[in-house]
This record gives sequence, structure tokens and C-alpha cells, in this order.
Amino acid sequence: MASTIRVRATASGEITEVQALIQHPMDSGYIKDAKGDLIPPHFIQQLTFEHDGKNVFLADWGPAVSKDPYVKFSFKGGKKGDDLKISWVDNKGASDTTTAKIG
Amino acid sequence: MTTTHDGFPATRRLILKGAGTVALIGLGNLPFSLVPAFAAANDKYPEDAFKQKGDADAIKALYGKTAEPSDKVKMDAPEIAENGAVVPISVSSTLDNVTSITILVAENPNALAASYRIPEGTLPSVANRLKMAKTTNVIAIVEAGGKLYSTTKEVKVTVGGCGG
Amino acid sequence: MRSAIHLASAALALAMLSLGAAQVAAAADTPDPAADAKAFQKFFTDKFPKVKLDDFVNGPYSMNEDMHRQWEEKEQFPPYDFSLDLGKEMFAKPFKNGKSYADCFPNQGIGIRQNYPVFDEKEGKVVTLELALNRCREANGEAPFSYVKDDMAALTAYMAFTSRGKPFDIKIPSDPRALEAYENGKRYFYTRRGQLNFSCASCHVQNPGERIRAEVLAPALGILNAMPIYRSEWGGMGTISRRFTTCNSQIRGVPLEPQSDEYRDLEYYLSYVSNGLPISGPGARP
Amino acid sequence: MRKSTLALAAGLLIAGAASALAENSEADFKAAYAAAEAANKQAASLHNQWTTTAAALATAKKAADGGNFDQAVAGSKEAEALAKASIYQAESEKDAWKALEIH
Repeated sequence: MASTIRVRATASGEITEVQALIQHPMDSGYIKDAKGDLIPPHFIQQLTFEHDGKNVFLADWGPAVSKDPYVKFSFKGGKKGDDLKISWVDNKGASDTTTAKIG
Repeated sequence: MTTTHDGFPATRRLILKGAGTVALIGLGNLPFSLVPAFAAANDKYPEDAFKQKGDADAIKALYGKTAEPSDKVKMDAPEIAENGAVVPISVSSTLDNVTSITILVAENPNALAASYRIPEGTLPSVANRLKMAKTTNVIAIVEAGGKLYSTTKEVKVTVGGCGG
Repeated sequence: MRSAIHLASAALALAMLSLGAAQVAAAADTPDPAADAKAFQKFFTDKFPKVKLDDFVNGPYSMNEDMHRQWEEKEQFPPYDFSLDLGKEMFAKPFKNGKSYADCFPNQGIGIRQNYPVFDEKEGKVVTLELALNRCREANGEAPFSYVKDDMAALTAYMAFTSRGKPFDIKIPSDPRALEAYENGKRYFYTRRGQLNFSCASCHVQNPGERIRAEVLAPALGILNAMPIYRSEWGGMGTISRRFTTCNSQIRGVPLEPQSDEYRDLEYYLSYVSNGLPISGPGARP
Repeated sequence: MRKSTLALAAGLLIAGAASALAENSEADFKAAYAAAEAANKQAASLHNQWTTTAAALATAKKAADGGNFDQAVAGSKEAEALAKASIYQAESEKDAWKALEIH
């Protein structure tokens, strides 16, 4: 199965711009299914971006982050070809990790 | 905690817009030493803050203090969200020593939507997509030098993001 | 409120039932698809002089600046990305018998979306891309996909992607049945149905750019060029079949079966009148 | 809003039919329901059913199951009126659609 994480990291000079899209339902716990039962909350709680052994970005998310969440940020110090490690963990304990190359 | 380099804010904004090399050289002169070291990497998920109903309680649970409005916190959000399920919101700041950026949606069932830790070397700028239950204020908080600064914008929602 | 007005007018029409059938003079005009398409495109370019012809494929985003900005932001990392990748993977994966989708289509299925639907002169009917994909599966011993769900959306997303920028090129062969299918599609498009008494045209010809309840209505011109779409309202992908069936139920009409003759003909008509406009699918919509 | 207009439309359609003040029996319901179903079937043959007809039929059935035959008969009559309106719509649109066409 393909990774749930899509990343685009582009270095331009000193700055690396990172965009990530993650496949996740981000159920809020307020929506009912077809039968009228509430779908229990299911959402990513933490998302981290690691470069060169250091966290460069950490997101704490609640259920108000949209389905298939997207985030964009920029950091200094990344170079083309460097690894960027992305991990998430959700409220049910599920997680995923991927490593992307900075382009 | 004010900016010591006159050209700094403009320079940074240019970078964010993907401008050219002139701006990059400008950034190279930044005094990195001013920025406090990033706290431990194993940061705890602020469960309690996400459980609060209103924005004031959530800010208090998250930071233990209140924010003052500042024009150095910039927020880009639509006037009318095309759909409450996906509202693009970005926040950036011209403040120094930014350590976190937090976004709250005042009248969502739980106001706190997302909080981002900004370690040393990461730019104080983030874009994401949030759900909004109805027309309400979106509040952006920037933590810089241990203080909280905020800006607020109302976003109209015609199709709520909490419906079926 | 709007629905109430239409409802009242429907009731009024019914009240006149006893007065006899509507006396619309049946002008015996001969069908002329080429002239139709020209008039159809002119209608939209006249109505929206600021919108370039090719931009109509961007639907409601071409009509509203605030929405256009939200769209641009979304397109930076579009929500249909996962579906597109899945479709590419599915398309490349051979069936159990070793054959693949590529074997069912001209040019191995790459860059051909703009030619669909086609009129199949052997069958005497319109064949849409979704239908052709399921026929391909069945011919190779695979179960067909649901027309409205993710697998079909993923496959068509990938095929549309390989055709991006290529203008719609729908052909009506000189076969009276083809012309009839086109005319049937046109009739379906303009016929009022559902309790709201709306036709496709009520929303997508008469009121594009306007808000109905909360949504900004897409212009009919170019509406299929962007298919399949990730709709925020659906929280996922949808095919042309899904678009047609949900439109029908929104006006409180019972939708037909996906890929029924009516829907095939409708897709034929609607694609034909957008001839020349580029494929932009997969798309993202509110 | 919707409900009241629906009632209005239905009311217009049923106008003329004697308003049943007397208590309705199960037999009354069965007759009214069968008439509504027959009309809805005809609408189906014209490929022009309304979702509201099905909804009214379901409501009528539910009321009958609960022993409320007055409501069940009223619901059936509403369903029949809606089905007949959809038939009328299909028939009048056979020509009327041309008025909307772009030339």
C-alpha cells in the first residue's frame, strides 16, 4: 500500500519549502454515517518533520483540521538531496512515517 | 522584542512569496543567536487545550496567558469559505523569536484547531486547511519571545463543515 | 425560497391541467449539432465577457475572485492527488489474465479522454469512458466497478490527467442513431424534472455564477472537462455518473441508473457542446 | 418552509377531493396507498419519479404500521398527488423543454 503521506520539499538557497498532504479521514466525531450513527472521532494528533536529526516542525492537530490534511511551512538549513522524515500519529494510536528527499 | 533590522520584515515576506536571490542574501545576515534553542523534541500533545470549548479557555489551557492584538501577526483567510469542510488559512508573522503559531475557530465545538511549534531555523509561517462549523472568527496566535500576539478575522461559512 | 417559487409554479401548471396540453408550437427544426455548439459557447462568452473560453473548464472558480484564490491555494497540493496516484497504479496493473486497461483502448489509453464519449455504430449507442472501462474489465474476467465510487474516479482521474490540455473532440458520425442520441441528450438537459421543477439548464445555463443556497453554480460549458472531481462537499472523488445522479436527487428527482441510455446521451450532448475546450480533469470543486 | 409549500402544492392537487374528516380505516389506507403506488409506477415508466413521492409513501406506511390511519391516508394522498404532478411534469415537458434551449 502506498504511503499516506505526500511531501514536496524544495530547497531554494537557504530556505526549504515543505508541503505535505496526508490521507486521513480526520473524523470530527460530530458527523453521522448513513445509518444516522455518529462516526467516532478519528484524527491525527501529531505530525512531525525531522531534518538532520532535529525536529524542524511539529503540528498538534485537533479534529477541526480538514480531511486529507495539508500543511505548508519553510525552514532553513536543508539542502537538495537531504532526507526529510515525516511521521504522524492519530488518536487511535495508528501512525505512518515516510522519508522524502529535498528536491 | 521589536525588530532590530529595518529590512527584516520586508525581506522575509519576499522570501515567502518565492522571490529571488537578493532576498536570500539578506536573510543570510540574520543573527540566529537571538533565537532561543528549541525545547525538547518529545513535545506532549496538548490534549486538555483541544478539549476546551471556547477560544479564551483553549488559549489559557495551551499557554496559561492571554494574547494582545498585533499587526505583526498576518492571517490570510477567505472572506467566504467555499465550503466549511475545507477552509484554507495561512498565518505568518514579522515578529522575532517566534516559537509557536496557533489557530482557533471561535465557534467550532472545540475552538482550538491546530497548533504548530516553530523551532529555531523554521520560518514563522504556516498554511493549512481547517473545518469551520459556521460563520465565525478565526483567531491566529503567535508566540514570540514568551509573549502572545493575535489577529482575528471573520470568515463567512455558508456550507458548514460539520454537516453530513 | 427559490424552490418554493418553482413549486408553486409547478402546482399552478398542474391547476391548468384541465385547460389542455401545453401548446408549444413544435417547430420542425432539423438538428444541427455544430450550430448548437456554436450558439451554446456564444451564450456563455456573451454572458461572461471577462471569462476566457478555455477558463470555463474551471467551473465556478472562473466566476468568482475570492473562490479563485481558494482554488489556487488548493491546487498547490490538490486533494485529488491520492486518487490520481491510485488511478495510475490501477491502470498499470495487469488483470488476472495478464492483459490490462491499455489493451482495451486506442493509444494504450493514454491521452484519449477528450474523445469520449464515442458513438459506437455497431451497438448503435453512446459509449462513455466509464462504461468502456467497465466493459474492459468484464471482457477480461474482472468484476465491474461501481460507477459512482472511488475506483472508477481514480481510473478516470488518471486518464483525464493524461489528456490535460487536449481539447474535447467529440464526433457525431453520419448515423441517424448518433444524431438521435445527441438530440435525446439535449432534451434531457433542458427537461425540467424533480419536485423542484428544475432542468440541468435551470442551474447551469440560466444561473451559473449565482449561489443556490450556498453553492456557486458551475456553467454547463466545460463542466465535464474537469471530471472526475474531488468535491469538498462529498469529502471525496466523484465521477460524471455521480455528478448526474446527485444533480437529479438535489432537485428531488429519483436518479436514473448510472450509465442508463439517458445519462449516456446527456454526456454525449454536454461533451459535444464543449468541443474545443481543454480537458482539465481531475478537478477540485467546493 | 419546504414542508408548508409542499402541503400547499399537495393541497392544490387534492382540491376537489372530499376532505376526510371521518376516521379512516385500514382499508381506506390500503386503497389510498395502492392508488399512490400505481401513480408512482406510471411516473417510473416515464423515468420521472420524485424523491418526495417515495418519502411520502414511506411516511404513510409508517403511520399505518403505527395504527394511525388518518395520517396514513393523508400521507398516501399526498404521495399520489406528488406522483401525479411528476407524471404531468413529464408529459408537459415533452414539448415545453424547447423553450429553454439556447439558439
